[in-house]
Amino acid sequence: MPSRPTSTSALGTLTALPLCLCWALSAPAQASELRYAEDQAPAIVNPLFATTMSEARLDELLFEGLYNDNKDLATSPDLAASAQMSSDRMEMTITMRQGVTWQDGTPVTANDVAFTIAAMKDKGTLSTEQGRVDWIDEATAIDDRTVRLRFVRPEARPEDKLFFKILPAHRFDGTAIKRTDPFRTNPIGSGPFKLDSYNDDGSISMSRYEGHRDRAGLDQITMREVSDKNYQAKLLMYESLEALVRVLPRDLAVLQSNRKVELYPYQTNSWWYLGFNLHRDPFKDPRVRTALAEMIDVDALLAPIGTGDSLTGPFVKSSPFYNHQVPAFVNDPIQVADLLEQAGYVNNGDGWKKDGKPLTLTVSAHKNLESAQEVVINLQSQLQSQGVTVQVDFLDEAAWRASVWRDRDYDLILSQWSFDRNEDIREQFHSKGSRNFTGYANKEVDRLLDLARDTMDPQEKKQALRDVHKLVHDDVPMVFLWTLDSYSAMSTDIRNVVIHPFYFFTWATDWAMQ
Amino acid sequence: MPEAFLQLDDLRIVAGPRTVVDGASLRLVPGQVVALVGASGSGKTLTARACLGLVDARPGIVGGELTVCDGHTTWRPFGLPKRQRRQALRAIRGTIVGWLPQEARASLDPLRPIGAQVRQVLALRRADGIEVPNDRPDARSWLSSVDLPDPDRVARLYPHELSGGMAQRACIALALARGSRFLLADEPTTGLDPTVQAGILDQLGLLRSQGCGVLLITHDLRIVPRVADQVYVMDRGRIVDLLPATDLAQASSPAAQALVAATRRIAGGAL
Amino acid sequence: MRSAQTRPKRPPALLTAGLVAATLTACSGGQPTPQPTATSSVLDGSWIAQIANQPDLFGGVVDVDSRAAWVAMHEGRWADAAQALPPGVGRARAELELAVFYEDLADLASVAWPDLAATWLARDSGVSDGPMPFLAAVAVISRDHHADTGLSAPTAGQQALLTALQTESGALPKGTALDGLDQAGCLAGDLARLSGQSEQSPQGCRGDLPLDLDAEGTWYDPLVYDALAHQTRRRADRSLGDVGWEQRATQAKPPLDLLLFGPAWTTADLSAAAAADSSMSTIGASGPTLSALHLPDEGPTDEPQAARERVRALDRELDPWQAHLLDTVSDDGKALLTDLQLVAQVRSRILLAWARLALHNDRPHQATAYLLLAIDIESARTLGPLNPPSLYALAAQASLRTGRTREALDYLSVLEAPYPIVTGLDETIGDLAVLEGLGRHGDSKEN
Amino acid sequence: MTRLVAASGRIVLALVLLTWVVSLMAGYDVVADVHPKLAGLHPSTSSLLGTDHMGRSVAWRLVNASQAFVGPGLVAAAVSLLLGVPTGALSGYRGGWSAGVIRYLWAVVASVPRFVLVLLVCAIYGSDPAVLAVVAGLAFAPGLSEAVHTRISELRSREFVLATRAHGVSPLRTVAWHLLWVGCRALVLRQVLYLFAFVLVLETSLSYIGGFGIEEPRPSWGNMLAFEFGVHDGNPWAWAAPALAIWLTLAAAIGVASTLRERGRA
Repeated sequence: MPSRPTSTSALGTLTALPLCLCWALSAPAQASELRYAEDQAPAIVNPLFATTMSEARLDELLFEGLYNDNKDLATSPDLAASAQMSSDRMEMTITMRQGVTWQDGTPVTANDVAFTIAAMKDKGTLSTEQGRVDWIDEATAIDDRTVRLRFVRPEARPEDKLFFKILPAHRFDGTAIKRTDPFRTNPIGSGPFKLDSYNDDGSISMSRYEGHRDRAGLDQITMREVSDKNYQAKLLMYESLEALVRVLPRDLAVLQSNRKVELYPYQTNSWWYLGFNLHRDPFKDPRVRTALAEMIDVDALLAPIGTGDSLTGPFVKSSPFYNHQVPAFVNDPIQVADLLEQAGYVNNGDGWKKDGKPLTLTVSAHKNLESAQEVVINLQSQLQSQGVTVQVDFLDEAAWRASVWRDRDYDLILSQWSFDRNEDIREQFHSKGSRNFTGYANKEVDRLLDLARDTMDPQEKKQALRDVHKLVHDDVPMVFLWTLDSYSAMSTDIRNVVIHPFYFFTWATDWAMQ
Repeated sequence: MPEAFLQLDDLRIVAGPRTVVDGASLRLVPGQVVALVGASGSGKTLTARACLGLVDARPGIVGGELTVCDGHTTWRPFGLPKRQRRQALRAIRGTIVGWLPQEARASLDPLRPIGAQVRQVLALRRADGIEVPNDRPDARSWLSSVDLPDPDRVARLYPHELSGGMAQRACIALALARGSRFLLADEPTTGLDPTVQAGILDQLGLLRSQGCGVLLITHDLRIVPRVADQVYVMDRGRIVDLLPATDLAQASSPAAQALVAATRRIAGGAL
Repeated sequence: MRSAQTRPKRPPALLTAGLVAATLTACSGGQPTPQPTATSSVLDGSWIAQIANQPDLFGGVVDVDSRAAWVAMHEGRWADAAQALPPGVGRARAELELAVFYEDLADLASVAWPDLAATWLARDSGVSDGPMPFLAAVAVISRDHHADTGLSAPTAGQQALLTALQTESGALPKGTALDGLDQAGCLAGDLARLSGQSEQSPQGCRGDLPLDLDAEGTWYDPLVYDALAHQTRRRADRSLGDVGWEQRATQAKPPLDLLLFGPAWTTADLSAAAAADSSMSTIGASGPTLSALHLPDEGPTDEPQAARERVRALDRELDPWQAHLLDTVSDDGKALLTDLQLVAQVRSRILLAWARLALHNDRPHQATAYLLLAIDIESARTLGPLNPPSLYALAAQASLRTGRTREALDYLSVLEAPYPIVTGLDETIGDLAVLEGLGRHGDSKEN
Repeated sequence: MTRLVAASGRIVLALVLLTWVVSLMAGYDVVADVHPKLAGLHPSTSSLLGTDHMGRSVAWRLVNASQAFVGPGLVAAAVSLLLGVPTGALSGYRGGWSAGVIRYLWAVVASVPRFVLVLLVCAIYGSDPAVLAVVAGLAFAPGLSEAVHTRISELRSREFVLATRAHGVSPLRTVAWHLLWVGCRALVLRQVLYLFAFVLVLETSLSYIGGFGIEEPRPSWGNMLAFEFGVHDGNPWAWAAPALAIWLTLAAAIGVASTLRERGRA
C-alpha cells in the first residue's frame, strides 16, 4: 500500500481542521454567497474526466451542454437554439444560441461543439465519457452558429443525448486531451458561474458570470472542503455553510427540527457494492465469488449505518428494472464449504487454504465514503469468523484513482454508484464499458445491454434489464449491498431552491438569498 | 620498609600571567600535624589541593613534583604523561590522601542524606582494602565518633538541614571514615564557635595519635600550637618559614611576624 | 414533532399504544386543570388544547374497547380503523380518510395513464402490440372519473385519441363501449390480467358482473387501481346515518370524535370545510382558525418559495404555541402531546391538505414543497402518524406532474407492501419511466 | 493536596500499565468482536461499559487501546533517554566546545515544533506506531538534554563534586551516580512523563483525525472517540469512556510530573 499519499492527505486534513474551526468563527458570508460542503475538493475540473458526483456538481455550475433539463425535467435547448432533423433521421443541424460567450470573452461557436465531440471520440482522450458520443459519426461546424451532426444509425430523439458539456476549443492544443491538461485547474466554461480561485484551505470560489444570459441570483458560490462529515451539519447550523449536499443519516433528525434549515430529497438512485477484481486470483473463480457473497450478511452490514433497502442487483428497488424474482444470497455454511472445496480450498479449522496458502483479501474503500468504516469493520469480522482473512485499506482520492480507476490494483472495493433517472448500467457491466473496472464480461449481458440501449419497446427494455439483473447476480462480479435515502440540507436563507435530482445545481441560477 | 610520606618539591602554579604558588615545598609524615599558615590568598589552599591533583589546567601546575609514598609504592604523578598521571592521582585520592574541605556544607552532596554519604565513603574504603575498625562498622558509629548528637537522626538528614558545626563534623566523619594515610584539612575551624573548634581540634589530635599525617591549613595562629608539630608559613606563593609550632612567636620572616602580630592584636597576647 | 426544543423520540407503534393506555389509566378520574391564560391564541380553542388541558376528555373518547381502532386511526391505518370502530362518527371519519386516499390514488392514475398514452404516442416509432394501448385507452376514457359522478362521456379529444389507438394497434377490441360503472371496473381488471403486469391478476369479469360492491367481505381488489370500485365515500356517508358532516359538526358535544387526530382544529373549521368542498378532501386546508393566523397567500403562480414561506409562517405560530402549551398543562396532558406528536401530526395533515389543494389548482411544484415539508424524514420509508398513505400518493402525483417520473416510483414503493392495489399503478408509472428513458444515455458517477 | 495528586496519579498510571499488560496477555480479537445486533448497549453486568454502535465491547476496546500508546510511549521514553541524557550529561559536565556542538545540534532539532516534526517524519516514513514512537522520543530529546545539561553544569561547579573526587570517586561514577541519578532523576522522570503524555496526545489526536494513527478496527482512545462521537441514541459510554480515559491518564501523567521535586534540594 502506498502510504505516502495517504499520509500527505491526512496532513492536509490536519491542516484543514483548524481552518474548519476558523470558518465556524468567521464572519457571516458576504451578501448573497452560497457556501456548500463537499467531502473532498475535486482535483480536476474538467467535465471530460468527471467520475465523481462532486465533480459533476461543480461542472454543472461552470459548463453548459447543447441541451439540458428544464425544471420539469424535459429536454430543452441550452447552448443550442433550434435544430433540424434530416428526413432519414441520420443528420441533425443545430443552430447555436446567439451572443453566448465563454467566460474569457470569446464567443461560443459551432466549432467548440465539433471540437468537444471530436475530443471525446479521440482515442487519445482517456475519458470515461466516450460512450456518450459513440453514436455520433461526425460533427462538422458549418459556420460559426451552425453545426451538423451525422449519426451512426437513425436517431429518434438525439437531443436527449446531447447533454454533455461543451468545452472551449481555443483552450486546448488538440483533441487528445489529457487528465493533466492545465485546463483542469483553470477551467473556462459558459455556465452561470465562473471559477475564481482554488484557495489554500481546499475551497473553490466561484462568482456569477455576468456575461451569462440568465443572471444568477447569487453573487458567489463557494465549495468548501469539509473532509470530516461529522462537522458538516454543525457548520450548517452555525451558519458557516448554506448548503450540505448530502446529510449523514445520523444528522437528519437534528436538521429536520431546525427551522433555519430545509431538507430536500436528493435521490440519485445510488447503490453500494463490493466489487471483485475479476482479473485476479482467486476472484476469477465464480465459485469463490459466490461463496464469499454467501458469507456476507448484507442486512447485518447495513444495520449500523442506517435504514435502507438491501439489493440483489444493480438497480434501486423502486426501479422498473429491478428484478424482484431474484432471491438474495442465503448464508448456508454447507453450500459455502461445498463451493470453496470445489474451488480447491480446504478448511481444517484454521481458515480456508489452497495449497497451504490462506484465502485472504484486501478490502479497499474510499476514505470519503461515509460510514465505510462501519461496513468494512463489520465485513472483516463476518468473513474472519468464516475463515477468510481480510485486510482493510482506506484510500484517499489520489490513491483511489490510481489503484482502482487506472491500475485496477485491488482485491475487493467498497464503493457506491450513483445513477441519473435513466439508471443506465451499461458502462459498469458491458465488457466494453468505460467504468467496468471489475473486468466483468458476459456475452449474454453484453447482448441484453445493447438491446436495452437500442430498443424502442419499453417492455423489451424492461425485460432485458431485468434479465441482466439476474445474470449479474448469478455471476457475482459484485456483491450488491443496498441503497440509502439521501437528503441535502440548505439554509432557509437560500430561496427558490429546486435541485436537479442528479446534477444538483442545474437550476442554481434561480437561487437567491433572502 | 620505607616510611610513608607525602612531599611537595618546588611546586609552581600559575594562573594566567600571575604565579600564585612559587616554589613551595613541604613534607608530611604519619603521626605528625603540619600547619600551613599564611594570609588569605597566599596560596595555601592551592598548595594543598595540588597534593590531590585537584588543581585544574587553569590555574595550572607548571613545575615541581609531588611524591607520595604509602610505604610500598611511590607515586610521582606530575611528571607522568596525562593518562598515567590520572591513574596515579586516582590511586592516591582518598586511599592515601584525604581531604577535609573548607566549606563543609557545600562539600557534602546536597542531594543525599549524610548517612548515605558516609556509607559510600566506607564502601570506597572497603574497595580500597583499608581495614575498617571493628568498633565502627557503620555510618552511625562514625557519626557518633565525631560527637554528633543523635547520629541516627543525623544520618537521615540532608546537608542543608545541618548547622555549620554539624556539617563540619560530618565532613570530618567522612574524612575519618575514608581512612586515608594523610589528611589535608583546609581551614577546618573557620567560622565555628570556640567550643566546636576545640572539639574538632581534638579530633585532629586523635587522628595524629592514630598515625595519620595531617596537613592543617589555617590562618588562625592561635590553634596552631595546640595541635601542630610543625608550621610552614606561606606568603605570596612562597614558603617563607618552617619552624616548630611552639616557636611560632620566634618566626624570622616578616610575613610570619606580621601574622603573629596581627593575631596578638586580636587575641590579646594569648599566643 | 418538529419543534426544536421539544422534539421527543418517536416511540414505536406498540409503545405509543401502551403509553396512551398508561395515560388513560393515569388520568381517569383526574380533575381538569384550569385553563392557562398567559398568552391566548386562536389555537387555544382547538381540540389539541382541549385534550391537553383535560386529558380525561381524551379517555372518554378512546375507551378500552376502541383503543386499538384509534391507534390505527392515529397511525393512518384507516382501513383497520374503519373495520374496528363501531358505526358512528369515528368510523365515518376513518372511511372518509380512506376514501380520500383512494381518490388521491385515482388522481394519480388519471395523471399517469394519459401521460403514458401521450408519451407513447409521441414516440412515433416502434409500436408495440403489448398491453400499452389498452392502458392508454383506459387512461383516456377514465380521465374525469369521480366516484360520485359516474362515467362521463369522452371528450372530442379523448375520443380522437381512442380512435387513434384502436386503429394503430388493433389491440383494443373494436367498438368497445365504455359506458357503465361496472364495465369500467371490469375493464380495469381485465387490463391488469392482460398486461400480465401483476403477479395475481383478478378474475376476468367481462360478462359475469355484477359485483356487489356494497356487500361486506367482497372487497373488489383490482391490481390496477380504479376509484370507481371503491365505494368508501358512500360507506362514510352511510356511517353518519342521515346526518351530513356539516350538521354533525354543529351538533357534536363534545366534538372530540369528530376532530381527534384530524386536521381540523375546531368544529367550525370542519363545517367550513364541509361547506366549501363537498368531497371533504381538503379539510384543514382552510377555515376560521387558520384564517385567524394570517398566513400569507400561496402567490398567483406555481412558485415553491411562496409555499415554503407559508409553511414557515404556520410554524412560527405553532412552535411557540406548542411550547407554551407544554409549559402550562399537567403531566398527563404533556404525555399526550409528546407521545402522540399531536401538533406535528396536525401540521403534517394541514400541509397535506394544502398540497392536495395545490394539485387541484395545477400547482404541482408548490404541492411538492408542501409535501417535502410535511414528510417526517426520519422514517420517510414507513407509514406512520406523520407520514400517512395519502402523503405518498400525493407526492407521487406531484412528482409525476413535475416530470420526476422516477421519483414517483420511489414514493409509490412505500405504499406497495401495505396497499397491494398500487402495484398496477406502479407498473404503469414504471413503464412511463422506461418510455421516457428510451434512447437516452444515462449518467453515472461514483459516490 | 500535592500528595493526593501524586498518589492518585501514580495509581492511575499503574492501572494504565496494568491494563497494557492485561491487553497483551488477554488476546482479545478486535476483528471478531463485531455484533451489530448488540449495538449501543448501555453498561450492564454482562457488558461492562456497554457496546459501541457496532456492538463491540467498549471495555475491551478501552483496555486494548492501551497498546496504541503505552508501548510507543515506552519506546519513545527509551529513545529520548538514550539520546538526551548522555548528551546532556556530557555537555553539562565537560562544558567547553563539546557542549557547544551538542547544544547546537539539539537546537537544530528543537527548532522544528514537536508536532510538526512528528508529522513530517510520518509523512516520509509512514505512520507506523514504531516510527511515531521513535520520532516522539527524538522530539523530546533536545528538551531533556538541555534540562540535564543545565542541571549538571550547575551541580558540577559545587564544592561537593571536588570533595567527591577527593574521596577518590571516579568521574564516570560521579556523573552517573551523584549528578545524574541523584541530581537529575526527578527531572528526567518528569520529562519522561511529559513525553508519555505527549505520545498519548499525539496518538489519540492522530487517531481521532484518522489517516496517521491507529486505524480501525484496531482500537485507540482517539479513534474510539471519533467513531462514536455524534452517534444518536447510542451508548454514551462508548465515547465518554475513552474521553475520560484520555483525560485521566493525561491528568495523572502531568499531575505526577508536576509533583516530582528534587529531594533535599538546598
